[in-house]
Amino acid sequence: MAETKGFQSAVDIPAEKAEILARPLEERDDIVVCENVHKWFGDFCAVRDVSMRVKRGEVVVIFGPSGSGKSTFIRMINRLEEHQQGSIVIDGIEMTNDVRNLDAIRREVGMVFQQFNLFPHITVLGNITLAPQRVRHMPRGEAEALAMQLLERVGIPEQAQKYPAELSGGQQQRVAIARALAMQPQIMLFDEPTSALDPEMIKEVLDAMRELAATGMTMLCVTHEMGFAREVADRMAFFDEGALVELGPPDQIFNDPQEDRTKMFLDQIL
Amino acid sequence: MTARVAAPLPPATTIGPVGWLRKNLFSSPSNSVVTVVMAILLAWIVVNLGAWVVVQADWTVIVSRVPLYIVGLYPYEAYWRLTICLLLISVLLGMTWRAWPDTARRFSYGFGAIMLFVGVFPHEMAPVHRALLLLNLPAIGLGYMLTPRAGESGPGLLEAIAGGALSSMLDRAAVRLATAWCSVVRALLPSLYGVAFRLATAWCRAVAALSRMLDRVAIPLATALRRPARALAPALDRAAIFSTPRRMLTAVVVALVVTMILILGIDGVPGLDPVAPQDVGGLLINLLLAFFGIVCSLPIGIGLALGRRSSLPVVKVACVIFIEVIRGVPLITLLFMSRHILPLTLPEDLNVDRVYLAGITITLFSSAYMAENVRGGMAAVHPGQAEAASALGLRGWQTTLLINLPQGLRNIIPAIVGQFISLFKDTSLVYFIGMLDLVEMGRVSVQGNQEFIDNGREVYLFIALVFWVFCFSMSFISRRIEGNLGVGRR
Amino acid sequence: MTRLLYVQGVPIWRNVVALRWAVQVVSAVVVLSTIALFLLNVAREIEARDIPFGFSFLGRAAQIPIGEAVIPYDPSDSYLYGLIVAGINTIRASVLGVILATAIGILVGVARLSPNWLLSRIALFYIEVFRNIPLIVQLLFWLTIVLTLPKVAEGYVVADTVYINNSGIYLPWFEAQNGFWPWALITAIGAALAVYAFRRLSRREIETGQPSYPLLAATVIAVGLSLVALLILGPLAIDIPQIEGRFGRLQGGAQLSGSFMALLVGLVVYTSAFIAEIVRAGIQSVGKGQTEAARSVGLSGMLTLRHVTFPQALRVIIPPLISQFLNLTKNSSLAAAIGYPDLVSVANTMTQIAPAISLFMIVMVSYLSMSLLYSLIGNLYNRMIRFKGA
Amino acid sequence: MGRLRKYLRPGLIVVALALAIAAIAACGEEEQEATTVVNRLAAVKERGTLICASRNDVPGYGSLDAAGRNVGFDIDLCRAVATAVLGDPEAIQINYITAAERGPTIQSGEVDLLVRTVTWTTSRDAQWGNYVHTTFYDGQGFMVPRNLGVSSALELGGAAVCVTSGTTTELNMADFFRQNNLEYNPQVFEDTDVVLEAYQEGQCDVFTNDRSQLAALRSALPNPQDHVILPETISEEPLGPVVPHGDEQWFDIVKTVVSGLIYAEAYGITSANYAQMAGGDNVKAKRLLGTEGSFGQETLGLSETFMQDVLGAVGNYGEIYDRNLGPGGIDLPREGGRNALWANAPCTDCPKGGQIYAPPLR
Repeated sequence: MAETKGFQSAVDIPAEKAEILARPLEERDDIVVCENVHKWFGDFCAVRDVSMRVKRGEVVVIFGPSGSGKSTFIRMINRLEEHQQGSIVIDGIEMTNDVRNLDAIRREVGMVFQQFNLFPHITVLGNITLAPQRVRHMPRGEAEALAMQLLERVGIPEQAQKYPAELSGGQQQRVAIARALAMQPQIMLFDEPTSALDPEMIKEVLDAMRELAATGMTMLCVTHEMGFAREVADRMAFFDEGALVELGPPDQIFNDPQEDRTKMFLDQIL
Repeated sequence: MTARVAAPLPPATTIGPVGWLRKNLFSSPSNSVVTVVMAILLAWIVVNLGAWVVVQADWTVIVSRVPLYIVGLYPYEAYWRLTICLLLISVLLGMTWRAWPDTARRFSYGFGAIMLFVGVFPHEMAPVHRALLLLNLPAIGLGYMLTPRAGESGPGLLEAIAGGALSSMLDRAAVRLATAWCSVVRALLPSLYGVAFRLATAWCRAVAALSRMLDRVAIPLATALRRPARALAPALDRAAIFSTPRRMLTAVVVALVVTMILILGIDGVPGLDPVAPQDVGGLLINLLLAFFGIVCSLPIGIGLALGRRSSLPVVKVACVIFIEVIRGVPLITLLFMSRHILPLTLPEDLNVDRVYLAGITITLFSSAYMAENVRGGMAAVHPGQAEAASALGLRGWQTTLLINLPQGLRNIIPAIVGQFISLFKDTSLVYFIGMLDLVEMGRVSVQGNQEFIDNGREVYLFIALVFWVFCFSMSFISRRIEGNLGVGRR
Repeated sequence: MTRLLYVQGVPIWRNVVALRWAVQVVSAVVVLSTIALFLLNVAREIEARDIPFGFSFLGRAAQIPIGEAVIPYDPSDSYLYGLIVAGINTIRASVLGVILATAIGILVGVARLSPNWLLSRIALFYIEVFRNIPLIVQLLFWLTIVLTLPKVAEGYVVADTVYINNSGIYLPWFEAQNGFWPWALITAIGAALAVYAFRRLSRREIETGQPSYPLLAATVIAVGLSLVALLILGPLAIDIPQIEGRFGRLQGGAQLSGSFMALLVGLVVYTSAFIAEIVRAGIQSVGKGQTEAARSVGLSGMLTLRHVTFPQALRVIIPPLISQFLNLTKNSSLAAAIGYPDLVSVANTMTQIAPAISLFMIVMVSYLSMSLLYSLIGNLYNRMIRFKGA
Repeated sequence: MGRLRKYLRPGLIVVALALAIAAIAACGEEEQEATTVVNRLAAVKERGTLICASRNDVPGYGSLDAAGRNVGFDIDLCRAVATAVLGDPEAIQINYITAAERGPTIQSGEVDLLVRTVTWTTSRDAQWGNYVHTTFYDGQGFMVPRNLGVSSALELGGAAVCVTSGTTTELNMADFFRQNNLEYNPQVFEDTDVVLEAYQEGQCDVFTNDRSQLAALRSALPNPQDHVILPETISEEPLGPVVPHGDEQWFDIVKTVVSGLIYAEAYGITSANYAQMAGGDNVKAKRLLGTEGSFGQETLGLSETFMQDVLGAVGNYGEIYDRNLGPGGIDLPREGGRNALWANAPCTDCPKGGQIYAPPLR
């Protein structure tokens, strides 16, 4: 695939997976399989009966009013929240209470947060190399080379030796993306990555995400950047009151929403 | 619009008591082990301690000399003055209750309960003192009445003082008990069979019946009291005299001055014969020393803090030395030095009582810590404030006094309460200079009396309990203030 | 272009510089004269009332017994030496206290944050009980608890070498023999080598990603070298405590007396309650997002704690922790009440025959220098972390 | 290292201050101000209370009863002086002091009288204040559990010895063991109750204290007969009241009151019969009670009949002893010991063998 050179050069893809990625979307395997997932906080039902399958290399944008359970849903995909009913299978690994499964899944899944959550006490380079070195036991030179490569991809190699607090919000978020990619995940989760940013910084983060999508990375993004969604998403999912109300390609969602709630919400924000 | 489906109920194992147990106690195997070990440990401690307290311990040493522990050698004829001080405090408490309902209510309940207990407890006590103690309950109500409502009206006055609150409390407790138990039963239903099941439902029903019975008493009582209270409310609002913060502050200051006069007495006024400071002892002296230590150390501490921030090198160095020396040495060495050095610095014919020497030492000690608190509070004020003040044309000292200091002081209210707690604990060291505070009174009771020489443990446990009740209440208040002011988390 | 309001020049009473100087001088005079007056007054009174004062007594024989001493002491030794012995006792109690209180404080603070409700409640209970009772009461209480341990004759004996009873804990201890210094030298070299190996191997681990077990290697080097030397040189004899004499008292070994145990337990329990709160606040100050981020990049619980949570919490924890250490050291002066011969206790005994004011000045200066040491450590730490970014 | 210097500076200045004080004290001999002589009698009368330094933690000598009243032998001596000077046994204020505080307290003159089981030694007499009269002869001894089979203090080598801190007891013990080349393990506590508990629990084998206190504490133990007080007395401990230096009149007043108490016992004048004796025909009794002649009361500034008030308030020496140290108190034997009267007056030829003695009243 010609357009996969970007991030892929830093991340090796096993041959059989590259082969899968070469197929059209419909023929690829499901990398995320959620069946009837429920989650309660006390008596409050935050996510109710959500079933969703995501193909390898697919980009899904999740949107919906605040408090609709979309963040909770993607946080369940790497077990930052525990689901209470239903099943979640990531790349063939069932999410159970088994620690080994969980560790494997966490390595499969990278995440970018709204508040960046960079480690303030170590440098940008240290932030990126920490996990590869400690978890994957990657030699330092290799880890640093990888980090520099990733920083170059997100466009800020010159900031490597700085501390996170010395960077702008957009730069921090790009570091966060690089940090997540350093573990060579199969799936990337984005939890409103741009909503804590100033408008001019949003673009640089979205650009990084666009480029990442172009490499064939499986992405689940909670975002309200509808332009980005229209351009990049393969499918869009609308959440309301904890339920998955509508799931479909962007064209359908924007032009012909099946549900009234979706339409109403889109009318409000567009 | 699509009809919204009712939210599905969470699985039974994740809610109610069972869910709670699972989540909080048995969420993983290791967690379950910890729970079991801790529960066993706890049970062991409780059983042993309980057995000792109830069976083995001999509490005569406490019961036979309660007044000594509380007020020391304060003359019996003047006890009524102390009980009047207590009444004043009750009024202040009532005022606080009205102005700051959430926290002060609990204290009013607690304080009232203690007064009720002591007032009714069958031990040797003159009826007049009993009456004065019981009078504290209406006194709280009086304070409550004399203060305007803060926004929404809380429980009515009469309701509060005459049992309405009690009945509603009972009511709430019973309902809570019943629902809690019933939900346990419901959660366990599938796994309960036969006798166990019948037993559980029977118990469930019994609790519900009990709750209904309590309701039958409590609700009419509450409603009966609520009506006159509501009728009286407008009149009471008119009677509220502490209607502004300034008036409330005045009331507090007046009450404190009167308290002091009552405690120490005035020469020549009949009925107010002066009490030798030496004779003020027990818990009373701990409280007085700590309270006046804090109050008097506030201005000195502010002065020292300003001195430390000052640009005058001599003043600055002097303040730094004072603060660091005092903070760098243990209080008992300071107390010792005060016994030997302070009298030397005073005029020869001025024979200052050691109570005052201790007071001075504790105040100086506390002011060094206070200075650091104040400095910290002022440092936390945003520099923009001072810049804005300068831009308005205020001079340096005006900026400090009018802008930085007030904001800084507001920041340190929790710190001041914290310091009060530690100072209160530290006053237990005045035994070192021979004052009969609570701890020393305990030692003396044990040592000076052969029949009690084996009862040290009882005495120290009692003293620990008294200190604990005070310190814990203070830290509770402090946390509440912190929450209310939103300081402490920046 | 400038325009002066008053062309004649600045009158001295309006000159900012002059005013500032005047205030400086006046304040200097006021402060210094107050201090001088105070000192002169005290000096005159000391003179007038014949209050003994001076430091010449320090060289004379102290004559007082000191119950336990780390270095040998005899009543015929001088006051100065006696005070040094007592000072070492204070340091001994505070150093041990600081170490134990920190360890227990961290445990309780972490337990306070445990998801296990019971554990966290027990930790809360521990904190609220022990920090709200005056230390002196706690010490007296612990002493009575220590006294309820069995007597020496009926006490607990572990492996015939460790004795636990109401006189204290007796442990086997070492006695230096001939080869002690060579052995100490070899051990020191071993330790240096171990440090070197540790650094070298941890760097290797980072550089290559190969697991290199630095801690294991370092331990093996240090312990191994020391042990080999020990076997060859035989520098240490082990002194095992033994019951001797008609009173059945334990002799030899190292002793932690009953008073010392009560003091240590009291100090540790009291201070650890405060430290636990500091630790809890420190850990809570690290946002939840940090742990989530660490989890999402695949760090395990332990790794998260070590590389993300703890380094950040430490910055919040260390400054108040150091002030707790200082408090513990100062609080050890309450040993006087339970019979452990610390600095204050010994000085207090000495006042019977030596000038009290001089003695307590020495005591205060000693404590001051300890507190200066602590604030020095605190400031060094603050400097250290200031270099590392925000 | 600017920071370092900043934090060392306070320390340096403190040291400088200490040195300055030392220097001033060392060369302060040039100007000797005449100390104003305080007329203590006038001061006490004006104040209306007598301030005594005493204690509250030793049964028999000074303690608090359940009603919070100060009681004890030392307290009664204080009450006697208060009655003599002010006519009211309750016009006292007791300042509780620790053993270590006794010297500074009486030196500074902040109290009128020090009655706190204080041993009379030459250096204290020179430095602290004037010792008035020995009112109790004590000596330091050892108590051991009977089952140890110890019969002499010389067998105490290797023992753990419990002692209270801050007193001559501690020093005497050190002297004794050093003198006899005995190893021992001192266990020093501040409080008597803790010492007693340590002794009972076997933390120490021996309890050393003044013999009178040992006897008192022994009687408080569950089985007194299981403990023996060894025969050796290792020190001489004459106890008595002390007044501040610099006021001879006050010194004499206290001495006279104490003498009067002993004299009254010797002549059989008690709180029960003093009124009768005052009107009786015993000349010596009448002189003491102020109904005939004088023994110098008025020159001391006391009333003629002050001894009547004193006897009415606290009784004579023997009554005070019996109430606090004798059968009414901690039950120390008196007859045949040093604390018995020297003689039954006026019969100087029939000695009782004790050392309690008052000078003739003239």
